[in-house]
Amino acid sequence: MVLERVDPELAEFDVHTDELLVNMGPQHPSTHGVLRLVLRTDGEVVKEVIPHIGYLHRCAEKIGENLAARQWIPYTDRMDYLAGMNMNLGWALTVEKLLGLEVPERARHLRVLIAELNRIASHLVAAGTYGLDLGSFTPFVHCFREREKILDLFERVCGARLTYSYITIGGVMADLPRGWLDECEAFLVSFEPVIDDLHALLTSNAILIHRTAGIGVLSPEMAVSYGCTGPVLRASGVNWDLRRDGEPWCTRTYVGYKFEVIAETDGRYPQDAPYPPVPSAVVLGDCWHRFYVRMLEVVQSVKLARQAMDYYRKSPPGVGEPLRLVQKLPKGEAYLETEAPKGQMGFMVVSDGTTVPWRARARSSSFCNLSVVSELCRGCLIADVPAIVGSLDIVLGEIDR
Amino acid sequence: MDTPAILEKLKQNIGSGIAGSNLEAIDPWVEVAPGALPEVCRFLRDEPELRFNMLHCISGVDYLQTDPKKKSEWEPHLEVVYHLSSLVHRHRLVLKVILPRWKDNVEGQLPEVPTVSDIWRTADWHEREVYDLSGVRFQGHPDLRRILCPEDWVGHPLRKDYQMPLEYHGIRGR
Amino acid sequence: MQICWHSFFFLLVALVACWFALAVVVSSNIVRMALYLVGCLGAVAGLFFLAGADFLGGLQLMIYVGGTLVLLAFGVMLTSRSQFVSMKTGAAQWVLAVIVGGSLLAVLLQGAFSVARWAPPDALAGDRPPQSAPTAGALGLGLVGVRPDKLDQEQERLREGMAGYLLPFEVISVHLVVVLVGAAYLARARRRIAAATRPDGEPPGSST
Amino acid sequence: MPEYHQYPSLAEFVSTFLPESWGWLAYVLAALVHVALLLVLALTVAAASNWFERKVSARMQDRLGPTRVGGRFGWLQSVADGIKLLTKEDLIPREADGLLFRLAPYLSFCASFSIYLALPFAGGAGGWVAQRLNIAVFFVLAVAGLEVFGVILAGYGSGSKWSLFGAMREAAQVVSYEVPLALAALIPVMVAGSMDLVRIGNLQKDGFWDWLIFHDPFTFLTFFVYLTCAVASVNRAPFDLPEAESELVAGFMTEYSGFRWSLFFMAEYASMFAVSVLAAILFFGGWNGPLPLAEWLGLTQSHGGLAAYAGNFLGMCNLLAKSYLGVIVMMWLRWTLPRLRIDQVMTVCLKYCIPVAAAMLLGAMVWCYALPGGLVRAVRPHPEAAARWGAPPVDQPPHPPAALAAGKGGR
Repeated sequence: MVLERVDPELAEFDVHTDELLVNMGPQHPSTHGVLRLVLRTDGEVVKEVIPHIGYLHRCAEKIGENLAARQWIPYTDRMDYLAGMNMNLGWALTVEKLLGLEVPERARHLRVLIAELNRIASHLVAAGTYGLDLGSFTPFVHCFREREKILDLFERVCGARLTYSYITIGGVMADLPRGWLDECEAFLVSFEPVIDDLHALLTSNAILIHRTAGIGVLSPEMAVSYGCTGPVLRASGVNWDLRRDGEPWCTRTYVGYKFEVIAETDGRYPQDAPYPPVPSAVVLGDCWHRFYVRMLEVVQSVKLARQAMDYYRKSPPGVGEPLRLVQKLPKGEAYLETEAPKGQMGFMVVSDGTTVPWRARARSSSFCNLSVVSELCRGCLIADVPAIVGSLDIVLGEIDR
Repeated sequence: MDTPAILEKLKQNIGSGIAGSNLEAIDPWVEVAPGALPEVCRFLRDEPELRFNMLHCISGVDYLQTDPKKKSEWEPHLEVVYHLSSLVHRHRLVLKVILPRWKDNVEGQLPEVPTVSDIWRTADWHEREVYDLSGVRFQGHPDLRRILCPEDWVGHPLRKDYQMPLEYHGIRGR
Repeated sequence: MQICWHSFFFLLVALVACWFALAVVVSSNIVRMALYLVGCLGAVAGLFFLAGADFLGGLQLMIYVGGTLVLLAFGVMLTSRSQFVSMKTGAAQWVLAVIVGGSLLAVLLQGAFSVARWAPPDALAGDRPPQSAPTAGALGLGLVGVRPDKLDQEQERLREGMAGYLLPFEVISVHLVVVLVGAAYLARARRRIAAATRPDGEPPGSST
Repeated sequence: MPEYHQYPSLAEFVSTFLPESWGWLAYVLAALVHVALLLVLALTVAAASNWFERKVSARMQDRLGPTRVGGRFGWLQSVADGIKLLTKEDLIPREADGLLFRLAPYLSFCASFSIYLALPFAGGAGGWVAQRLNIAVFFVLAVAGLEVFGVILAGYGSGSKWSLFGAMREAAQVVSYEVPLALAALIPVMVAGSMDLVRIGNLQKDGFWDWLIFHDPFTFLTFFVYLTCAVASVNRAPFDLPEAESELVAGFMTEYSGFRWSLFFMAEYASMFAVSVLAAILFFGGWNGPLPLAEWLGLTQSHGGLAAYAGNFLGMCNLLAKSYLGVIVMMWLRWTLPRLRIDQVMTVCLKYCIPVAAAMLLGAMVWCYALPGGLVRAVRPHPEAAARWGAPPVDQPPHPPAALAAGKGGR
């Protein structure tokens, strides 16, 4: 048999190990929550990934049609349970947009302070579990120790550690307790060195760079086309942050605050001076960038929290009183997206003039971020799947609603 | 570019597609005929001045007043709402497609809307969710199956006249 | 009654090796066969240790049991889909196997028992010079270049550097490795004519 | 050369108490004593490492670790774990292959335990070693390769897809890391001129400057190659693919629980300690301390009886301290570094470890030819040591094969 020069595409290797259908989840340690990934693998190479969601579906939107607008707040902070405050803020702003309700100055600054602290907590969970996905346990413990401090602060503010229902329509439930601001200041001061430790442990770690550089590369066009938002979109180089470029109703909360949007412009990130530079092996839009964007956003959030505390001290007293349950909503509909830690969390409220909204719709950021996973994981190795899913930082409560 | 200007531009290029609009609403929206939806969307995305490159969300809203005591301002219909925005020009637009609750009013026949999943990839999952929860069939969708409810679930929960099933695989419903 | 413990342990280990070898033949589960093979070769390594050849015993453990059988277990596990795992051998094959096996066993036994006196090795080596002792020592030394059978060579210079066989031996083994790798690669690349260009309608992929 | 005070070996000592014809019983008893001592050592190392790993990881994660079980420092934590593991029900999955599933842990533990037979724990007359082998290093490397069988059979025996994946990765990794490990272990053997660990240990008996790691820059680098390959062949730290929780749940150990799981656990710690002892002897002068304290205190062999015994005991403490330092380094690596992917593990082995080890071998060879005395000797030639390094090996192991000796003598 004469084997003439054959075009490599045609020459098919006959050593095909039979393709294995492997189930990763829904009770798998590395899928964040009840996500089931069916992997079609050929040996170690993943041919195709089919995500199955819906294991945590409670149909919160149907319940929204039978409750007064303010009574749905507790349902919103169970969607992204790692950033409850940002969810409450999203729904509160949407209904205020429908009502055209103004919020007093002190409440606005308080909202920025609490939302940014919750963003730090959510990014800490993302960084910690990402270290866990790649095998190093120690950063996970350091991240959760810092997050505990933030949860203690929240517990003193609203009594809850995870599901707060603190930010409501018309302002916030209650003002800060005495001495809270000094404790918050003390936390921020003690938090800076921990960021450097995390960078030392994870970002500049050669093995982590090898495990994440060039893996799961998401091009800007694909990111926009799949509707990815937040750190996932910014890591692909799209300079878009709703706190600066959003609707007036969303940017109104952040008027007067100076901060940087973390997106790579020609090879450098804004204000990344003290932190490790971008290594050469990484490609724009890969897992490493998504991780690094979150680490820099935490620094911006610390700056924002400090500015919010100063504004709060200077603002007149009075944090506004929550909407009365019997207040009728004007007929019409309003849709608003706010910058949640995981991406843009959109809420739509349609009302027919009664106190109960006709339709309450929640658009989840992780829902769109997760839809990219089958595109990113095609042809990677099995060990890369948790790395990619971890870098997208998804929460199943938010996806399944 | 605000919504009236966008509406003007749309009317010039695809006059037939636009079936109405409401510019006074909090989020001004434009109503599009179901048949012309893909053409309008492709124009909105590819037109240089418009460049609506991000589809934020597709939602299904069911307008049917089930409570006899209350009078209903709307005659029963189904709306599919598209929220678009352009990251380039930073403007927003809301498209609406008004559909009868059942296809030519036959109980159980889901209304039809052409898919836009080939224009924006995010529509793929959003349309599956609207099909799953609100009961709208999207023609040309690559893989239209339920996304949140179990595959063999009966009925579409977000419809106003939805009745929770008595039992599901032995689990008591009502 | 003085028990010669040396031969006792030798017989014990030999029996273990034989039992494992038999188990390999009799067992039907292919993975258990691999396990019994490990036991058999391990017992042979034990024999080498008993015979005082530590290096050879270590060699056997490292090369055969640690290397070859790991790859064998690899191969067995990768290909053993459920229907291949347990193989039944028909009655006819048993009869044939017994005949062939039995005749080979007879020849080996005859060869083994023709040795004059079966005694412990050190008693044998003490009193006679190496070249007349029927051991493989001379051959081994020859391999390395020391020729005990040519000790009476006149020239001093020649006796030192006899041509050993070690270098050619190594060259051949490296050559063998290269050939095997090449064969493995060639066997994998199989020409597949695209469906469109098959004039006589033969299904693609059948031409090997 | 200090003459070795010839002690009767344990077997001869025991046989003096037995009637003449019962000589064989002495050997059996001596063997039992050796195995018992080594088993005690292996199990206490496993128990101590279990407790110590919790404490080390706790300290690195800013927490306390066990503090309540048995006193303030949680001493009895490993005993508590042992009891829990013994009482826990070890079940066998339905589609598992009974024989393989039960046999795998024992196979794995025996392979990693039998390394201890050839490891000497003190120098002196014949060395404190269970079985002094002339080919000790070779025997250790051969037996270390057998541990992979336990894992392969466990992976296949458990019958589940995940454990098969784990077993595949483990086997591929350990088999491919044996090559650079052997190469790295070959270099000190070549420099010392013998595979007999007791001889290698005794060669390094002056101060730390006489250790093989400082013998020349090549052996210095070889130690780090050896450390990498040892960590990989023991499946620890960045190379612990098989039980990569994030992907394969628990690799081949997924279906195991109770006593069988603890056997795998002990096998891992036993082989970790064994590899560290080997590293200590090959590179860090085994039982000789940084400063020749035994020499100064007069506890060497030539001073006879009790002093020699005390010297040996001090040597053993030295060796245990050094090897436990190696175990600590492995623990330290585990709690800081993330895990490598399977293809990166293979690349490190084939593209980095093997070429570097080969280069070190070449370098060390050239170095020994050029400067036989070693780095320090090259700078400050010390007559007595140069003689020792250059001279042919003096004290032969007890029973050289007579045939070969006679033949060589004839020339």
